[in-house]
Amino acid sequence: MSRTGANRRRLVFGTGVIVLAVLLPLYAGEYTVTTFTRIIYFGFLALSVGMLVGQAGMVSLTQTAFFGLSGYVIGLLGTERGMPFPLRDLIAIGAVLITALVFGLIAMRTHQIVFLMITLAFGQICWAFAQQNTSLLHGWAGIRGIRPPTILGVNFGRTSNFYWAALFIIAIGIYTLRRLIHSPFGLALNGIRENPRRMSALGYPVYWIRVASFLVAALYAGVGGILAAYSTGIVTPTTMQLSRTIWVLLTVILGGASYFWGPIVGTIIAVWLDVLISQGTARYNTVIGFIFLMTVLFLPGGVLSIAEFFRDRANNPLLDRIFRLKSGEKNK
Amino acid sequence: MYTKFLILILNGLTQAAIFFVLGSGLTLAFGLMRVMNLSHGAFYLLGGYIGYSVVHATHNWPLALVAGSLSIALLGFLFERTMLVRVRGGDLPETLLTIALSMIIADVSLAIWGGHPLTLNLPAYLNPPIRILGITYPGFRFILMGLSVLIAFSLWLILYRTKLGASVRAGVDDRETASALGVNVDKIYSFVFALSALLVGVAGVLGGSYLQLSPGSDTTILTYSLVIIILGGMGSLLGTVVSSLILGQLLSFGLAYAPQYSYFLIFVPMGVVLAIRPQGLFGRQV
Amino acid sequence: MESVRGTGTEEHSSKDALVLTSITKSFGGVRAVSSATLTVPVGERHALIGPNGAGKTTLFNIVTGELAADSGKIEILGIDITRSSVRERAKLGLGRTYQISQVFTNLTVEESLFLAAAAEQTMQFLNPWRKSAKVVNLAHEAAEQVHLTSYLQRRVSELSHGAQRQLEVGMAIAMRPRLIMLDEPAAGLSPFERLSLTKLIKSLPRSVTLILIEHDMDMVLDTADRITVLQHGAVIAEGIPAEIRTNQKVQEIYLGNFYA
Amino acid sequence: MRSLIKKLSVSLAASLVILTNVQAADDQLKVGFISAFTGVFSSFGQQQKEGAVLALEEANYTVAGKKVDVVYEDDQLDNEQAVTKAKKLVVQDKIDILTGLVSGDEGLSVGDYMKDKNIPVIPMYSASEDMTMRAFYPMIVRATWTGAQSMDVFGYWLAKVKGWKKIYAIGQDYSYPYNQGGGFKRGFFRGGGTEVTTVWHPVGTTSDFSSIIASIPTDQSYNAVLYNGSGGDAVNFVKQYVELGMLKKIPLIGQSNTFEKPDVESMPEDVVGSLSPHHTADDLATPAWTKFKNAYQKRWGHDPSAASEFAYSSMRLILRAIEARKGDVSDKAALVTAMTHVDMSDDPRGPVSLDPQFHSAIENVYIREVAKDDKGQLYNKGLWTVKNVGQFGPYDPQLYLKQPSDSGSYPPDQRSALPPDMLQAGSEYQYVPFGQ
Amino acid sequence: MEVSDLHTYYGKSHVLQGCTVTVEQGCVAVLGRNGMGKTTLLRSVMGLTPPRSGSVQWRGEEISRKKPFAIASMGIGYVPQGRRLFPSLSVEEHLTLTYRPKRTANQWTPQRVYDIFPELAQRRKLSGSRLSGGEQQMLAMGRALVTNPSLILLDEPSEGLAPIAIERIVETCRELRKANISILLVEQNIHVAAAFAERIYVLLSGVTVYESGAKAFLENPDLRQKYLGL
Repeated sequence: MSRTGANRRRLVFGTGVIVLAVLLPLYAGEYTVTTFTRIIYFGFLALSVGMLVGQAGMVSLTQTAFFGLSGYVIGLLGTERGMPFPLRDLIAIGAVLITALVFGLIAMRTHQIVFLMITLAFGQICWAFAQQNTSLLHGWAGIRGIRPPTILGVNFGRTSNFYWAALFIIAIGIYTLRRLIHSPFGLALNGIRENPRRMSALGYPVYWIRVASFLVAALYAGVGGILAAYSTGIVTPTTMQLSRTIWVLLTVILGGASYFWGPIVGTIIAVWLDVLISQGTARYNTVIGFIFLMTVLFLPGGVLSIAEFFRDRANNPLLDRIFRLKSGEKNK
Repeated sequence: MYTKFLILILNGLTQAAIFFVLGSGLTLAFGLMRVMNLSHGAFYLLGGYIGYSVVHATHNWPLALVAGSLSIALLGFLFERTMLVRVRGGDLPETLLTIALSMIIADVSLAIWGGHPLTLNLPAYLNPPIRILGITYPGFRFILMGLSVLIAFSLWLILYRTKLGASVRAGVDDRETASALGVNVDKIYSFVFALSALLVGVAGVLGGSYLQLSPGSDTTILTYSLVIIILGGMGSLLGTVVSSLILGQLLSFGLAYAPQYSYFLIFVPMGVVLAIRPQGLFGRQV
Repeated sequence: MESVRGTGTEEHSSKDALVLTSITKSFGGVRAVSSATLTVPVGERHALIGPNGAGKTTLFNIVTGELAADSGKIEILGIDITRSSVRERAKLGLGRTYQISQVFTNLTVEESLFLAAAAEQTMQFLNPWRKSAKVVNLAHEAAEQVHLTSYLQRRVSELSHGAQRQLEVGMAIAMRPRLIMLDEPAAGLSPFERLSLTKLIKSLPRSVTLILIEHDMDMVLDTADRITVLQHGAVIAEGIPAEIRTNQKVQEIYLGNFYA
Repeated sequence: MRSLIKKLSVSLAASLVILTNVQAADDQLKVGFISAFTGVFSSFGQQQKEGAVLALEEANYTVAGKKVDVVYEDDQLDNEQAVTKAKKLVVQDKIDILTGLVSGDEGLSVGDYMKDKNIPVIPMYSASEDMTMRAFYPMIVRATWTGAQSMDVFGYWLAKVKGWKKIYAIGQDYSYPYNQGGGFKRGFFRGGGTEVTTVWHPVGTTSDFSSIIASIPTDQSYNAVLYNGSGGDAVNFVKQYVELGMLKKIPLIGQSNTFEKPDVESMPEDVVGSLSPHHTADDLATPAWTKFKNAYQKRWGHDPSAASEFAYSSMRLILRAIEARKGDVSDKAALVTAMTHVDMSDDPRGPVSLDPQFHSAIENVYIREVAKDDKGQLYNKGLWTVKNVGQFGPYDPQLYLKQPSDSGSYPPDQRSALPPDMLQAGSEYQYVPFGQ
Repeated sequence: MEVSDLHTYYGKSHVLQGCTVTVEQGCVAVLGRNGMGKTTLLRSVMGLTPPRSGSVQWRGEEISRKKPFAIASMGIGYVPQGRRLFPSLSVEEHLTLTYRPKRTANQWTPQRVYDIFPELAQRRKLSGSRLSGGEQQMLAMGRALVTNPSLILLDEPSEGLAPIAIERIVETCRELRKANISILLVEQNIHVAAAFAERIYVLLSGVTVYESGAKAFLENPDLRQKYLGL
């Protein structure tokens, strides 16, 4: 297979997908459009988790807290205090970044399973606060009535308009993330994933690079959270609860944590599974749990590794490596 | 004022008792296997439910305790043998497997036992109102405390006074060398995981008797368990004792003085400890 | 190897690349390094030898900052770095290799070398790394020096042990260090690979100071200007190769016949 | 990359196939049913479904020659999920009517989303009064209750008839207990009570209430402790209240759901005699209730509860309105008007009529006490009936609507802090002995 | 024991590339410089790093696919490089943990270990990690001995030890020889090897390149120079 041939095919497919995605509201039902909007905002969240897991080798369970946090800020400032469109959104992003900085400074002192635990704890702290604070965040009830803005006469409250806006934003997000991952920064992140010890011996500020990556990931989760708040119109503590966090992590694994497109593919599959299975049976949690169980056992590299498997029969060590997060493997 | 304080402290101790039973199993399994068993909460719920069914059918509470805990031990054992063993050594897949399992257990329990809150009925002889120091306090809560001390003591005996316990500790220290010296680490793993499940099954029956069981309590219980072992230091039995005592009192007094923030409060010591000493109060560096 | 990391030698005008003053380090009850004192002038090729467990690697780790000494003082190029972080030391131009390869298993050779060469660059967030032509060139130069040019696109995990050792050295070189510390670079290399490694070491410009831990005495004798012998964490002899070769004590503990 | 694209297009195509076949046929009606079938309040969701199914089965799932198709969605009592599911029902299933809804916030959230959808929303158990007051819009028809409705009657009775002055209230921290507590305070203060000390605790995360219970001052002459919560929390609270010997010191009373079946069956016998108000009582002996109870018993094997009755009654209302419209559901406004005119005088819980302005129920309130039946099961025994209570109770609607929405901090704990005109509402409740 | 044509990988790196060693009665030493795969050889035999191909025969039985604990229970004792004691076990627990009684007159019991290493007896209750280097090595050997093995794998026992401690170890090994326990020794210090080994193998880049009687090798400086660079 010649390289240019592959490239051309890739171009054709890529263009095809983009065209299909952009034209979606024109040929698909409203519910499909809504579901794809959902895929987009969860996609942001999955990209956030996926970047940390796949590129930096850090399994963070705080990301949904950032996702919820930005929604809360929008609700508090916009819906309840009437702050206008770009300002409240920028403040939401700012709040997410500041929180991520504080959490990151603490969490980045740890590694692997301890990091997982500490981020889980951070996530639970945010959730518990939202759940129990009734004076500001209305506890369990959350904040409702969040509406997308009308900009230059375009009403983003309309499903299709909002979809296009979200699609545009995630396109930028994906492009930027791709650039980032292929930049020296991204490479350094991979280096830290592979061997943090060597990276500091080479003179890299390992700690700060990890903190920076945490901020970037939080930014993605935050943007996703804003889109989600606008799309659902409501933000509640469940937005950041543990089961959501876990669902996202499983989604990333389902798609393939080590692939750039893994989180997106995983989200597409998982959201549709959710939609389809919950129609078919009341026991959809059992079915989804079972699917995840099987994925972890028999397809640890995720759905995208199927293709890899056929292309390269020899096992790809990267899958293994990222997936297993070898804890403290001794050097001898 | 004085009676209120006394009751609050007793409540804290009761909480601590159940916390210890919850945390000890999890921390043991983590210490040895590095498995963060996130189906711990679901095990709790299932153990309690099974106990409930037994009490319902036989009106025999002790039997329920045995049945609930043993069946969870068996479940844990089978899960370890058939699933966990396939992804041994990978922190993440092990954790994910337990998550998936917990989703399934919680959902299946819902299908079987429905959504009502259920309580295991205690026979009167197990829950006599006890009057001490001028207050009435449910007798079962004292039994709970006693049971938890008993469990702590037995665990200590097993771990520090038997060859089995020595194998477990050797496995925690250096599983490779232990196995090269003839310790069947796989067997030890299954044993510890089953023991951990047994303990949480006990906790489920106890919790289901003095509180209640309802869908959704699995995540609450899981969170409690995680906070207990993170605070105490993962893998440390002593740490679990200390953190259970701290959290028990904190929860008890928190509920009395700031009920709206009681649940949030239990994260505070954990956050502080994590920031200063990421391995927990009594944990070893991981 | 024209360019050398750092802004110029005049800034650090010390004539000694490394000065260790009574470094001591214990693990538990075991004293791994005891009161080791060592001076390596700029440009020297200095070898550290001694039996296994003599504390050579520990000493290396103390110099690079991965371990903190219990007491003693470390200076690189006249700057006291006893309290500096690993990274600060690297920034001063300290490059090292590891006894057990510390490589980026799932990166390619090119990426690994790029990372080594780019360490001092300011982090770029959105430019593709391949476009940093200058750094990529440095990486390629380093690859050539360690004979890995044809492996540039290969994943490190696919390399043989020998090639990974070469990459270790390559990464240290790509950093353009002023002081390079090699920890048993020849471990696990075939005789042929050893020869080419020796050649590589000899070809390093004299502006770079080199400290070497090695068991291969051929290589040590061939490359080192001076040799320090460690035993039980203490320096027991120091001198030019000829002296060491004939030193009675060294003969006994290292080459010789204390156990017959 | 290539495989990714393939997968993308396959999943896209699949979704299209799935999603194009949902357009309802002409002879079919679609009813969306959102409830909590999992999570803390799943028992209420389950009862709701049972009640609704009973009504549907009695009608054989047909009305005016059209088949009724009900799409059930589980929102796990998560308001965000509720909105997502509502969205799905509206855009994908193209429902004609939305019903279900257990909790107050769930109702408000879904109501907020449905506002501009021109689809009737029939909340079954969601009781937050704002839905039919401050957040009302004409597509909402609530033939069941508001949180304050029964509690105002209850509070007034306790103060006026029993002469109680001080109550210690512990409640779950969300909108439905706010509303129940609000109604209680208004009635209690109006009847002459002076103080309702209120403590809130978070929903579902507190399992050991003994510390909260220990904080109740036993020496400050509180007439009773009101547990203003329901579900698992209520079972826990009551059990521990009894175990700590508090019942001997201060009587326990409940809000409408505290002692509801089946939860009361898990409570210790000591609570016999505890008072609570609701729009049903387990020992109602009217022919309508008996018929319903027997049918329900037969179909589900256990007794109905208020939640199942409300669902049954709401579903019947929907069916009857469609019947009245001869199966035409295209004109939603007309359908809603038909609903408000449906005759509900034969409702199992007693005659119900709808307030034409706010589409809320005017119905009986029963004051009940927990009692033990001959099988040893606990149930709620009716004591007093107050007929024709509307959502504004005795107050002038204008005055009522001027007050802030009930919240954790409003109405105040002290009688003296309540606006005087609220204390001087015109009409009095007529307490009729139960069964007359 | 017969190890033939063993190939072992760490990930993709091919560490043992056809290693063949035979241990009959007696002591066999495997020499080689660092990084040549000596430790890997022992790990492969023990099943800790299972070989990808080749065979390990123990008393005629193939054991290369067995798990470490199974191999250990077949009478092979293992003294890992760097001792690797269990920090949370006391000296006594180390010995009782691995003690496997054998119905013979001269079986190894914890008591017998204390007899030959009296310094361990004094420190019974101490954690393994608080011993000196020499004592640690003694304990590591002791805990292998109480499994009553017929063959002991010794990985660099002299590493980091003072000469006096090395002497103790060497003496012990000589004792073992007398007690009919075979030893497969991996060493860098050829003098330790020379002290009691009967046969010598030299490992170069994962391949056994030389084999001879111990004397022949040690007395020939050219050979030493050639294979060990000494």
